[in-house]
Amino acid sequence: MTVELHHYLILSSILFVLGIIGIISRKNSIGILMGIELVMNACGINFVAFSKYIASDFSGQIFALFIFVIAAAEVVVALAIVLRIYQNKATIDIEEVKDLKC
Amino acid sequence: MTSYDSLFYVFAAVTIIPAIVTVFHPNILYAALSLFGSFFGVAGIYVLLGADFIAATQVLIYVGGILVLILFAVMLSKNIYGMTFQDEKKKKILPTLFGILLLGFLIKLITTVHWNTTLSEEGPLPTTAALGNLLLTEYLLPFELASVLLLAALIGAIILARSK
Amino acid sequence: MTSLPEFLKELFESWPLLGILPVWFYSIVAIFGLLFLFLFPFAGVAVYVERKIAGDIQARIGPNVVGPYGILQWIADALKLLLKEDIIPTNADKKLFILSPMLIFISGACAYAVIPFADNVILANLNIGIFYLLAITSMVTLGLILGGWASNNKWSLLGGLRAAAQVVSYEIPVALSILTVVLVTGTLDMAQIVKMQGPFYWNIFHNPFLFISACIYYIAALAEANRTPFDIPEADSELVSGYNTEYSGMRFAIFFLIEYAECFIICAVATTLFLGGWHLPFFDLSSLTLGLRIPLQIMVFMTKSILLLLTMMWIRWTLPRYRVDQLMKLCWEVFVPFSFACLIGTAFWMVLFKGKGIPELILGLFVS
Amino acid sequence: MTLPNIIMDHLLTGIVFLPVIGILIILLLPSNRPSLIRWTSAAFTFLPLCIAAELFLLFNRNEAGFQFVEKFSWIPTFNIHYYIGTDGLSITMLLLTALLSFLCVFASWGITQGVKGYFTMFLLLEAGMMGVFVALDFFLFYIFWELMLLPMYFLIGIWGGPKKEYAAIKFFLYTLFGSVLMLVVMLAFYFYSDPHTFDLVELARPGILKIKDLTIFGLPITIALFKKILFILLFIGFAIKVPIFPFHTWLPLAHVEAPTPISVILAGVLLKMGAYGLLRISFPILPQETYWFSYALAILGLINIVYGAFCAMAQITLPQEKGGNDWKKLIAYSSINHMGYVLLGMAAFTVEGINGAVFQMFNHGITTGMLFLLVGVIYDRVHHRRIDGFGGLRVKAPIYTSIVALAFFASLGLPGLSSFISEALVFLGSFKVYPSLTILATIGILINAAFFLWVLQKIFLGPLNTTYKDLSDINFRELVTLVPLAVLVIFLGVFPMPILDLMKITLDKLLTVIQSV
Amino acid sequence: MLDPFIVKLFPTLDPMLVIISAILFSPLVGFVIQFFMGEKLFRKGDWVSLGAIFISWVLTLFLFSDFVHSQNAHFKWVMSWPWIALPSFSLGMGILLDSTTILMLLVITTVSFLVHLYSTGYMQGDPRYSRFFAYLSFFSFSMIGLVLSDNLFALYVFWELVGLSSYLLIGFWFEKPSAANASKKAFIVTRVGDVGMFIGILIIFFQTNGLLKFEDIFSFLSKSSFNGEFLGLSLLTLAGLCIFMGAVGKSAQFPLHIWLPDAMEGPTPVSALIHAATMVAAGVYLVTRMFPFFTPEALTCIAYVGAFTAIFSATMALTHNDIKKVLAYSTVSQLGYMMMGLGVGATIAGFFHLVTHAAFKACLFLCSGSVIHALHTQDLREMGGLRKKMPITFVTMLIATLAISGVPLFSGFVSKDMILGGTLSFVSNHPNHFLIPIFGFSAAALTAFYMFRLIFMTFFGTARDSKKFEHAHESPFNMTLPLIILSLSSFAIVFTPLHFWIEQEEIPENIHHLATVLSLFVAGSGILLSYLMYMKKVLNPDTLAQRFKYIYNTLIHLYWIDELYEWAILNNVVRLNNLLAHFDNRVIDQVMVDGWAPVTIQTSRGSGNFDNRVIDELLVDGTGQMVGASGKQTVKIQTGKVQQYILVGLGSVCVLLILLTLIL
Repeated sequence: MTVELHHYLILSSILFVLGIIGIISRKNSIGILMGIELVMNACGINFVAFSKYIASDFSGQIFALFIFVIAAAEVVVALAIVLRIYQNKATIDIEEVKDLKC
Repeated sequence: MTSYDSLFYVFAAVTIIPAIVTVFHPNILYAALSLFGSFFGVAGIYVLLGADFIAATQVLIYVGGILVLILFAVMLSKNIYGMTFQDEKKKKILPTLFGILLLGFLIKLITTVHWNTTLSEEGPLPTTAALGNLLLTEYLLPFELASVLLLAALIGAIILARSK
Repeated sequence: MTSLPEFLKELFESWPLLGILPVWFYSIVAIFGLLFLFLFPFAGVAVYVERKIAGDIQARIGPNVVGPYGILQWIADALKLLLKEDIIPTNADKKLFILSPMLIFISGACAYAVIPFADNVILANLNIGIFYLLAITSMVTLGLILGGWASNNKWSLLGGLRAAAQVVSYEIPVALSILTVVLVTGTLDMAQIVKMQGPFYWNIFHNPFLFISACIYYIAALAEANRTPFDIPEADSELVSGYNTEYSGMRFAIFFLIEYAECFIICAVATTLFLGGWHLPFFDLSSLTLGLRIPLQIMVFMTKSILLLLTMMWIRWTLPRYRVDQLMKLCWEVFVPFSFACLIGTAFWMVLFKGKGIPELILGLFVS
Repeated sequence: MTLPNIIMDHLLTGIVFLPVIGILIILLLPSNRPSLIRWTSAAFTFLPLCIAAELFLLFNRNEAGFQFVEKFSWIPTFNIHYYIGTDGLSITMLLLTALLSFLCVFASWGITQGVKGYFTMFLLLEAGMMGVFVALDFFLFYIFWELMLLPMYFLIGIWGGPKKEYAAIKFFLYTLFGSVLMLVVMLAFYFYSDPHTFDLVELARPGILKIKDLTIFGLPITIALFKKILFILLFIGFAIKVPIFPFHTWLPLAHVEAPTPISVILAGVLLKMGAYGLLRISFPILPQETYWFSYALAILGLINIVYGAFCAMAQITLPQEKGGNDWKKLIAYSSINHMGYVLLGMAAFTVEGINGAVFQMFNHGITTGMLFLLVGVIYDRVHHRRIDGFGGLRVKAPIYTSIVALAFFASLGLPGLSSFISEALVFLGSFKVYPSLTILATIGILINAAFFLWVLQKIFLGPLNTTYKDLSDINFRELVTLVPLAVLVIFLGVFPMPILDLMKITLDKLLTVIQSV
Repeated sequence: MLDPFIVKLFPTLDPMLVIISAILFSPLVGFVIQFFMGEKLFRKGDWVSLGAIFISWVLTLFLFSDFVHSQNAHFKWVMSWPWIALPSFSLGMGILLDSTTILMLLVITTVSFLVHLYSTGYMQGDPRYSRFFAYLSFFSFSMIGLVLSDNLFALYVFWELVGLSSYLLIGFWFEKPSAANASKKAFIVTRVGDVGMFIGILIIFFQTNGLLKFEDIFSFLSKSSFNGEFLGLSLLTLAGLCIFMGAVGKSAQFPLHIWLPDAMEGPTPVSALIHAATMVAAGVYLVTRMFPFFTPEALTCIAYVGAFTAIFSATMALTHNDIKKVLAYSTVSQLGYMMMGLGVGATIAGFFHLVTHAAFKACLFLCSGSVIHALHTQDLREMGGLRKKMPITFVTMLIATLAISGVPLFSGFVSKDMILGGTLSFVSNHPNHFLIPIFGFSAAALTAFYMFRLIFMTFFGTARDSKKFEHAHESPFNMTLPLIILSLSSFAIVFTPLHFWIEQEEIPENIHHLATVLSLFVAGSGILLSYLMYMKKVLNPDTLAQRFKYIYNTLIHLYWIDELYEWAILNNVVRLNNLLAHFDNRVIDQVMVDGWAPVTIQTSRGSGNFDNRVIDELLVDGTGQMVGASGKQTVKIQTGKVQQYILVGLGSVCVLLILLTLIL
């Protein structure tokens, strides 16, 4: 069974679903963040795989690069927020942070 | 099963197994560490897909940057001198069920769709220069936007994280 | 342009028996050759040399008991470390405690894959060579944090975190100054970069910005490798010995080894990128025969690198240590803006002078 | 199209929008670096000055129509164009605006509160002024006209004197009232022109306004009456800006309360806009009505001359409690007097008169600019402007006194200085048509001389008031703002042709339009 | 004489033009240099101004000698350039050089040069020494320009510039409030005349359709005339009177004479140059220049004004004790003479009197300056017996006094005689104007009287203030030299080269003789009277003053003219402008403009209440409250837990997918 496009796609969807599960199930906000990273990686795999198998050019790789950029930006800001929350509330439990709930 | 295929399965395993640990391990530090394996595996997948530059970037950014940051955050946001990184027990059954359901649909979708693949049988190309050209011509605007985004994130993070 | 295994295979093509061996065999040979013939002994010798230099600078003799002039001291040390009991603290996270030196060793050793010692003498001739090097060395950070944390010792953890912060920060000026070189050469391939420089046109003299870049690279890389005066993570007056406080025996030896290996990588990269690699000015080595050429090129390369390494040691024993905030300030307020300026300046230079460097321009005056 | 071509083809756009670019840059600058902001705005007022100089050199003196025209469709639904250009009438005003704006930046050096906001507003004001002078589309004209109002309001209301809020509100409401009238006329022009247009050049074409008899509130209005109503509405709109008696009372107040450079701009440029509007819009579009109204215009001019002069003199004779004794107010009233000459010259419809009027607009900008700058100089040092609170300052500040004397003599129309030429031209022109009014107007000259010399004596001559024995003379920065104007005053007094050359053909054409009625 | 030399220097230019420009512009250059860098130059730069005026003077002398050699009284040289050129309108700037101009130039440059020279001594040590010379140069420039102008407009320009320099020089010691006041007064009063002149120019411009050149105006008049009438006067007469008004202002004729005595607040050299010799004579020059323009009515009016001024100010000079003021009134009186001469048609006589008067009056002023310099007082009552102490000053002043009094052999005699002869011949034609010669002769008598009163009180008798007398000394050479030169030129013999020019004036022989005899008689009686009163003390002036107390008071108060003006004009103007200012503040601003504010406020209050109560609270807020109430109920499903939201979202996606698969 040679490796084809759908192998990569399945791999990426597994990664994606794992990420989603992480996002939903983790109480720790950093854990949620890790889930998001997994989802992004899954996207990256998809893009590069499509780029190779369908588009036959480098556009997919470019998008993968942009995903890195976005991931980096996102993680930096998110972690800054997490640290801020931790400084203010001494916890990073996502369910403890509900000040804006009316 | 060619060596390419076997390498794929190796890297897939290297990707998926740490990812599972990441999601389900109660210790957040271990979860973060296993993310390392997952990222590395994805880098390997990229290499298999002929995207060497992307692979190196994956390692550089995810392993050298994001992962380190996450570790930092983990350590700074918990009592770092104790070994208590245990996450409180939480019901993970329902999310997992949902996830498996979703996965099932996805796999069904992937396998049923006929992918119009046109695989050029050339070896890995020198991608760097091509990517650079694309970034500065066709994707110039997104590229610039991305740099603005990064700058904004940088400043925002500094302002957020700076103690008053 | 071939890599060392392919080169070896080509070399032994016509030999009986050896000629039929596959490339991966030669790869393994090359890797192990590099590890055992170069890396391990080199660290030892470097330790000895450093101790000797320290002695000279501090007006004392240094190691002088084992062997003539204490020349065998490093072997004794190595043996001692290898034979010592391997202690893992009780409350340490054992898995991570073991994993950490491994990670560091892997990333340190992997970096050697793209060092061009001579024409064709390069383990893996990647076309993203220098980028790969950057990526792979960034993994060291992970090892440091893990080692620091896993020791379950506050000094170790602090050291690890400091190291990580420092390495992550200083990666930026390093990467930027490398980028200026890439801007000039137009390739990421290490061997290609060396080839481009030729006997005369060393990158460091290409334009004034590159000269500044070279200086920034060297200093920032010192900081990235946690060398004095930037050795905050292992500042013995504050943190005992930083992240490797709890390590002993073999694992400690690995930390030690990799530190010196990294130092050498920094110098080798500096040589490759800025100082013309294996090229000798006024003398084109590539015109020589193979047997003469390769050893000579390796010698030239090593001489340049080791001179830089000696400078490093000299710096280590003369300059005092920075404070943490000063260190960060230096990085973000001096090195990063300057390296950006150099990047932009070089870009303008490339446009204005059509990519020609100063030596080329001067030469162009005479040879029109 | 090469870069120089682009610049050369859009000189007027440049002169209008360079200050706007300056605003953007200033907004990006940190507000704790005032000198950086100041120099930036100096640069962005210097560039329009360069363009103005370029225009001055390139301007074709033998061409009556518009030059450097740029026309693009802007809001096609209503046939509105971005239509700008300059002719002999507006180029003089452009030169004046560019010069005064540049010099006023240096006069603004003393502003230390809210520097960033100040210069933002200042540059916006400059853009608005330039826009008014180049706009050839009524809609565009109106927009720039209103655009100018806003920064002025803030400049007076924030950086002004003790009664700044009152002054700013009054200025704003008063001029807004005028603008509303102008808006009505603009819409009337649009709807009664066929095809509907805001284009001032088109509107000036005879017969384009096809007005039918109509009824308003049940009253039948004939064409002629309607056009007269339009003219009067428009006239009031501009009269407020000039200002023409009895719409002038905002002026002394606003001038007195505004900070020095803003007074300069207000008197030097904004007052000209009313007269400019009359010449640009009322005269060519409604020539018959202009002619019908000309005698009233001349009488108003006479009133402005005499009344302004007397009110200015009252500043010396009236004590402070009764609203007198203010040097700056005196100059403000003298502005009313000087604008009276403009009106008188305009109303005469003779070559000398109209050329004199426009030249007087230019000269008044320069001399009044000087006067306000000079008041600012002394106000910065002693923080009051009471005329009887000085005395003998000539001893301590000889250079300052010389320049004040020059400005005063220029204002009272001493030959050899620029205002004389314009006033003489106005009188020569208007005497042909309104001899008696002109002779009455000469009272204004006398009173002018009387109060200027009186002030000069009260402030500078006589024994030194010992309160000011440590007074310092004018400094280099202030000299920089004044010397160019002083040189211009003398130069134009001796060689007026460089400016008159610019406008004579255009004004001649305008005259033929009105005289043909 | 100079022409060949100048042709060599400037081959392309008209040599005359070069000379005239040099005459005109060298003082201007001197002014500019002095003004901007005078303080820094050697000797504060007085040599710059002196040199500049010296150049003008020398060149003028060359012109003059050419003129004398030519023996052509109708010499004329013209040149003009366009200045302001508009479509169908143009103004020119030009030069007109004829005998009048040359004589004026000679007077101006000579006196100016001598005054410059004198000032180097007189103004020594003044803090604004260089500025003084700058102003002097500027004055010389504008005065030269005035006489060179070939049209009315240019003349007006320089006319005003002359006024400016007069203003600056009168107020030179501006620290004294009286000087500051005087300068302002001078400027404004002359400006009243100037405005009249400007109106005259306007009338001429309008009537001739834009002709302002003297020649053009005259040739226009020879062909046609002005049409129009105003208050019973023909427009031409009116225009002439308007132009004459300028002369009245500048030459301090009644009723605008009040500024000249006050102008004595300026430094004495200034009084000599501007307020005796040159600027005040500009009015006379103007009338001379425009002479053909004046209608007989206008000329008669001029004659009356001149005659009245002559006698009027001569009476004022009788009682005054300020040496300079006496001279000032004498100047006004003499200017009246000239006007009178011009008015009766004796143009050459009037103008010739200008020339001679310039010399001796300048000399008198400079002498008085020398006395003031020595005594530091201007009061005649503090002087006396200076004859021995200041011999040169005494002799020169005596010569000048003899000249002004009309003693034979001196220049004043000749010119005055001609004027008086002119008046007599005028009366012989128009007997009803008999008042003119009567005024003339009595003024001559009074002149002789008060001038000798001055001499006697200053130089004879005993010192009244011994302390000041002790200090007195003769002035230095650079001050006495001009005195000597000017006194020499007070001799009639100096003017013999001008014989050919003077002889244009034709006065019938018999009338001339009558005039000579009469004038000798009145001059002699005046001198005698003053000798009796102030030398021999036969008649005591104090008792006379006591007896004619009202007349004396009137004279001392100068006929209360200043007070009259202040009461009638100044106060009313002040009252008027205060009234207008009140009107402006109260009526226009507060009522008409600000009055709208209460109206607007009330309206807005009403509409605001409606807005608040009905529209805002009821309609708008009511809607808001409704929405808020419903929102309170719906908000409960928002738990604030992000993951719950995602879970719900994911769940619904799954449900959706299930449904999809079931359907498809």
